[in-house]
Amino acid sequence: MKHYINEKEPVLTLHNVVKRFGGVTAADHVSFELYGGEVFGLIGPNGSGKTTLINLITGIYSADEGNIMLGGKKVTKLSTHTRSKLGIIRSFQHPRLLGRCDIETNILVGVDLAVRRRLPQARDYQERMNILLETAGLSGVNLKDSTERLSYGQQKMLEIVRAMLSYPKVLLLDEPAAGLNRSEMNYIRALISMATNEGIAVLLIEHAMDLVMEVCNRITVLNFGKQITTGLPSEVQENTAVIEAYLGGGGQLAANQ
Amino acid sequence: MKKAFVLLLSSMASLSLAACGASSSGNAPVMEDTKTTSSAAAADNTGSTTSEEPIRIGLATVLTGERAMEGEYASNAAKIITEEINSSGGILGRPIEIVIEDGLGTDVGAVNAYRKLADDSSIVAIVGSDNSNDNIAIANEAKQAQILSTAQGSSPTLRDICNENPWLFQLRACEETMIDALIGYAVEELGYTKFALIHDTETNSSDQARLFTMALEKRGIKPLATVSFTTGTKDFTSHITKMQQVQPEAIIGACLFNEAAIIAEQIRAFGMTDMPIFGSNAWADPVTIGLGGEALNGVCSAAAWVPNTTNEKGAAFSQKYQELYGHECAKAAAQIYDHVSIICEAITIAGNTDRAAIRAAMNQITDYHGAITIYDCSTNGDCGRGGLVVRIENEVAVVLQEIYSEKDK
Amino acid sequence: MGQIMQLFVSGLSTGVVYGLIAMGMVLIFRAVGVMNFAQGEFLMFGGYLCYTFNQLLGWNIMISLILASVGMGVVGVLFMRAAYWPLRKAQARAIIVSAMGASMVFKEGSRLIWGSIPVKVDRVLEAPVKLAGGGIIQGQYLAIMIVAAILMLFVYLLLEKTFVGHVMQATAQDQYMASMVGVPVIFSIAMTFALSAMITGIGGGLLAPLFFLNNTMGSTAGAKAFAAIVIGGFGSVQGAVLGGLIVGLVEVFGGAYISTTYQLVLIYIVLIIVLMVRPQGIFSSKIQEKA
Amino acid sequence: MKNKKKSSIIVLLTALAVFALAPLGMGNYMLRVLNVALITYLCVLSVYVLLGMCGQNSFAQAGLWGVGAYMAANLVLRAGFPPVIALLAATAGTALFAFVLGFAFFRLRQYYFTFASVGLMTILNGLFMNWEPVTGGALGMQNIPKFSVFGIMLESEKANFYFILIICVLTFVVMRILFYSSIGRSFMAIRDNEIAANCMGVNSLLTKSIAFGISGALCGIAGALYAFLSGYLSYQTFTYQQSTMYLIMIMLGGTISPVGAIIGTMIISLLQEFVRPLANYMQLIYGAGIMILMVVQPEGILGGGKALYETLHKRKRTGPDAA
Repeated sequence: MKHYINEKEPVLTLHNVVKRFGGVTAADHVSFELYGGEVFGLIGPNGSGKTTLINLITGIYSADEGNIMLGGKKVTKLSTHTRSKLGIIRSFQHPRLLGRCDIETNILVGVDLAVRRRLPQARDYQERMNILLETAGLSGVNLKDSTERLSYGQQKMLEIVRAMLSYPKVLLLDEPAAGLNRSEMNYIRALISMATNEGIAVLLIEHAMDLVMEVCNRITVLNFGKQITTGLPSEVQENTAVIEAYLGGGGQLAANQ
Repeated sequence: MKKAFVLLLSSMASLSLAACGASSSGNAPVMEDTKTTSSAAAADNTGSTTSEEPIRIGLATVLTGERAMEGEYASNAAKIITEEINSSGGILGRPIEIVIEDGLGTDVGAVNAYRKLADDSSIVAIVGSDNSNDNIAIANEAKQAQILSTAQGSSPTLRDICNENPWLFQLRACEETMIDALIGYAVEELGYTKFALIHDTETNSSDQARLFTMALEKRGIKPLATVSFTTGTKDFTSHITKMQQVQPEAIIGACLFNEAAIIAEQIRAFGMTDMPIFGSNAWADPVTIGLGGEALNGVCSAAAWVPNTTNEKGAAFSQKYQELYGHECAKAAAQIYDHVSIICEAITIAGNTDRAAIRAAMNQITDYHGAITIYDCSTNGDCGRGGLVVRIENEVAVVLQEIYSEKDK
Repeated sequence: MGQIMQLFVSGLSTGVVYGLIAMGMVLIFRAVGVMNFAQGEFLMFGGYLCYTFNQLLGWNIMISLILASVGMGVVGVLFMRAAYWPLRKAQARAIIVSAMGASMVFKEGSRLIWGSIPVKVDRVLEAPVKLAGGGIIQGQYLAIMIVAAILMLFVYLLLEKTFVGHVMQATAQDQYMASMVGVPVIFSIAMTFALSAMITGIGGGLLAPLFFLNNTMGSTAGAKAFAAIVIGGFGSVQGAVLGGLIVGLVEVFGGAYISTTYQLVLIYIVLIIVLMVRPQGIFSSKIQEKA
Repeated sequence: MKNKKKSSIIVLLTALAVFALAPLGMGNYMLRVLNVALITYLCVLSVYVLLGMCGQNSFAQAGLWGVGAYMAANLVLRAGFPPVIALLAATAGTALFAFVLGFAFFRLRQYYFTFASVGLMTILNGLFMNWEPVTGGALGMQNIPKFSVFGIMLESEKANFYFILIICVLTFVVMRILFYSSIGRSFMAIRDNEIAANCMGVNSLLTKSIAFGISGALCGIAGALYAFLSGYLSYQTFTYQQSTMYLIMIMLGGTISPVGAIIGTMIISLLQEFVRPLANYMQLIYGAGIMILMVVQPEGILGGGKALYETLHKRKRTGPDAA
């Protein structure tokens, strides 16, 4: 297990972020920092506001209060596409690829973003693409095939490959392992470790607790939009409030133990 | 995969093009499809006395779409005139046949219909549609195809176009004289001086509105208010209130059938039951009277045609139409009757069916008495020499005076 | 003052007409999520049915209206079966195109049956009525207002208070869920189309003496009803009716004070402005977009 | 792979050759039908860019077509520019017009945009009909000269055919390039999922406006070509009904490729001429035909062909396994 370096400047900072939908507060003064090269776990029962938080970070929702900073730059008011051009890239719970296009086109969308980000290495994507495809277990596919030919897990993997091709600073993964089998889960592990090795800050939402406990450096637990606790995986596991929240929410944590 | 599409495409293209090529070769004396088209007109040929090959005259009208009414009248009239000519021995000893094509009511459609007729070498002349836009659209086509073509539009712009175009004849009175006569009647005989003008912005109506204004100006009068609307307007409250504000003695209307009826009804409904109305030719059309009913009583109009016309030939045609089709004959039908008759006259004068000869013969027709009026084709534009000033009484258009003027040469 | 009153009265009365057509459109939109591009043709066809009973067969106008409405119910179901149902799982634009094809069939079919010369039917109320405020309203418009009010009440009661209405509502909200809980979706959608066609068909019969009947009547009235829906908000029946009133008022006052030539243009400028400011329409609440 | 590409190019070229040789035996009438069909193809291609690639459905395309046509006519008749300049300027002008309007209209999403485009179409048609100083009012604009370049006047219908065909082929090629470009991928990303596209750095407002601008350029060039070809413009041509025809054409052809636009345009344009002998019944049959085709083939002829091909292909591939 790798350890993040505490002295570094955080890549992404959330400061007292609040989002309300009518009477429901989906994010209630959430604050945390993400450091380059670390995997930050975001867990909590269903409906606790995890995906909302990703939507807030990417700008799909705008925060009612609080600030989101990317490397010292305030991005709270910026639009989604501007934030992604600054390096905040995400995957979706259900893959959202260009369904009617071939795999190559989908990959090129990630390259396009790198080009738009004016990264010097953007156009030499071939080698990186091959490495990524291999890491994701997609090296066997025909790039001219339609994405509809891919399995659900492969589509999810392709989405992460696409994101990685744009050289993100922050990679937000929304339940990458959901619906995947054991062997596919290993590809996710490999992809995440490739990201952290490159110094990318990874935010991971996941229900598969063994994966979370294994890859995350730190974890924050959300319930009803509030952070119950933040800390090392071992600390979180022992936190009584967390266990209570999860038992209330179906006792998944206990079940996974 | 792509190959399959492209194959499909190319085979389709070649197939369809081959088919077009075949159907448009135009060398065959009788084309398969136009025969079907004209079967409606040809069906009435039973009384024909000759077994010779028919002389074919094209009729580009509008059978489908928004302006289909024109085509209904035109096809009916075409049947009557075909039957009439063929039963009296035909032209040059040959029967006539009218080939109808649908112009769809669009410029592109009008040109396509026209070209289809002009490309068929067995067609000797083409009757154009009752719409200035269509007529203008085909003006250059006529020049290119070198075939005698007639225009039913009454716009002064069209007159000028025809005068510059050797192949296009405006077999219609350009409404200048008629509108002038109507305004003369309103001002000089009835003594009105305060007018409000309401008009459609559609081609014919806006032209008519211009002519109304000109005719008033000639008598030193300016309309107190001019309001315009677009075809399809159903509520005229704002137009009528605008006109009411200037307190006119009479209202002048230039528009099409539906709108004329609606305007009349709304003017009456707003309490102006006795307001005199002077309208363009559509106001006295049987279609308008059928819709507007008693609201139209008292309307005076400069009409090219009314069913109980004082013209002898016209009255006979009108009666025949009514008997055959059960509704009153409108201008659109009478015009086709006259157009075909004049073309036949030209063919008779020419003595053969050569396109150029027929066109040359046209200029010799200087005093043709048609169902609508007298025609003078010595120049191409403004061949119809007159019309009628009518007044609607008890839902019938009654002729007040006949208008006729010599052509300026 | 009297003049403004008159404009107001006229605006409201034509507005009700647009609202009535719009109401029929909204019912279908809510049920299947696609604007019916042949709705104007329902209006025209209903008018012609009414003409057949009233003028060709010589029956009383009220009876003709009711018969025309029943006839339109059948037409609505047939239309739904032919143009919508086979495409219910296809993209919305496929449904739009098939409705456009159907619209051509309606227009040209009517022309072949009833001819292209415009006709009219009897009025329900003949004489113009003088109002207290100084305006005059044509009797027929008054009749339309009354009928529209009755129809609105009827639709409201049907949707909110009856079992059939609840079934229709449930289907409109979620076809899949409705089928899961045992609602016969085809029946429910057929009912919606029938109801919509009936309302619009009555509208056609009532409008025939005012707008006159020919096969293009539907397109002109449909264009304004469309504007009414967009302006009012196409989620709700009330929104459509109120939108219709706004269109009517914009038309009359815009004509009186801005330009009579550009009346239709003005309506569509208002439509675009409303879309820019409140895309969901004036009388609909905002739907939270799902990420 | 390479072999496949080669053969498809050969087939395309054959199709082109058929097209190019076709007019040799044709009369003026059929040539005009083909010319207008080719011009219509450019407009349908504009719908392909907007709807097929970018997922935005616009009913204003015939209006943009009109903007291009009137612009070209005004530049030639009133400002006295040579036709080439007018053609280019009308293309650029319409593109700019659409691009700028796009910024206002694409604040609206999905069918809200479609509704606004219906409004734009109505407004444009109202202007074509009534704005006399610019459009000549209802009477329209006449005597627009034929297209000429380097002193060569395209007088005959056949010369015009080849000229328009060349422009169509060029635009087709440009569309293929667009399809495989980064901007084309942005269009398709928006079509398939707008939010996901935003998350991949695609600015939807700008991208959609560009798509509208490109569609405007296509309509503008088509409008200018039409103005030079017909010599006469009136409001009767640039109507909402015309816009709906474009949608019908692309839907029948299939929205997945510009080839669909060709198929749809040719079928509908030629069908209209082939059903002519039916005279009175022509539009009825035509409407019924559109409805039936759509019901039978909701993905268009191309979509249906693709599905058929894939089924056959799959059967072939899985065949041995199953046995």
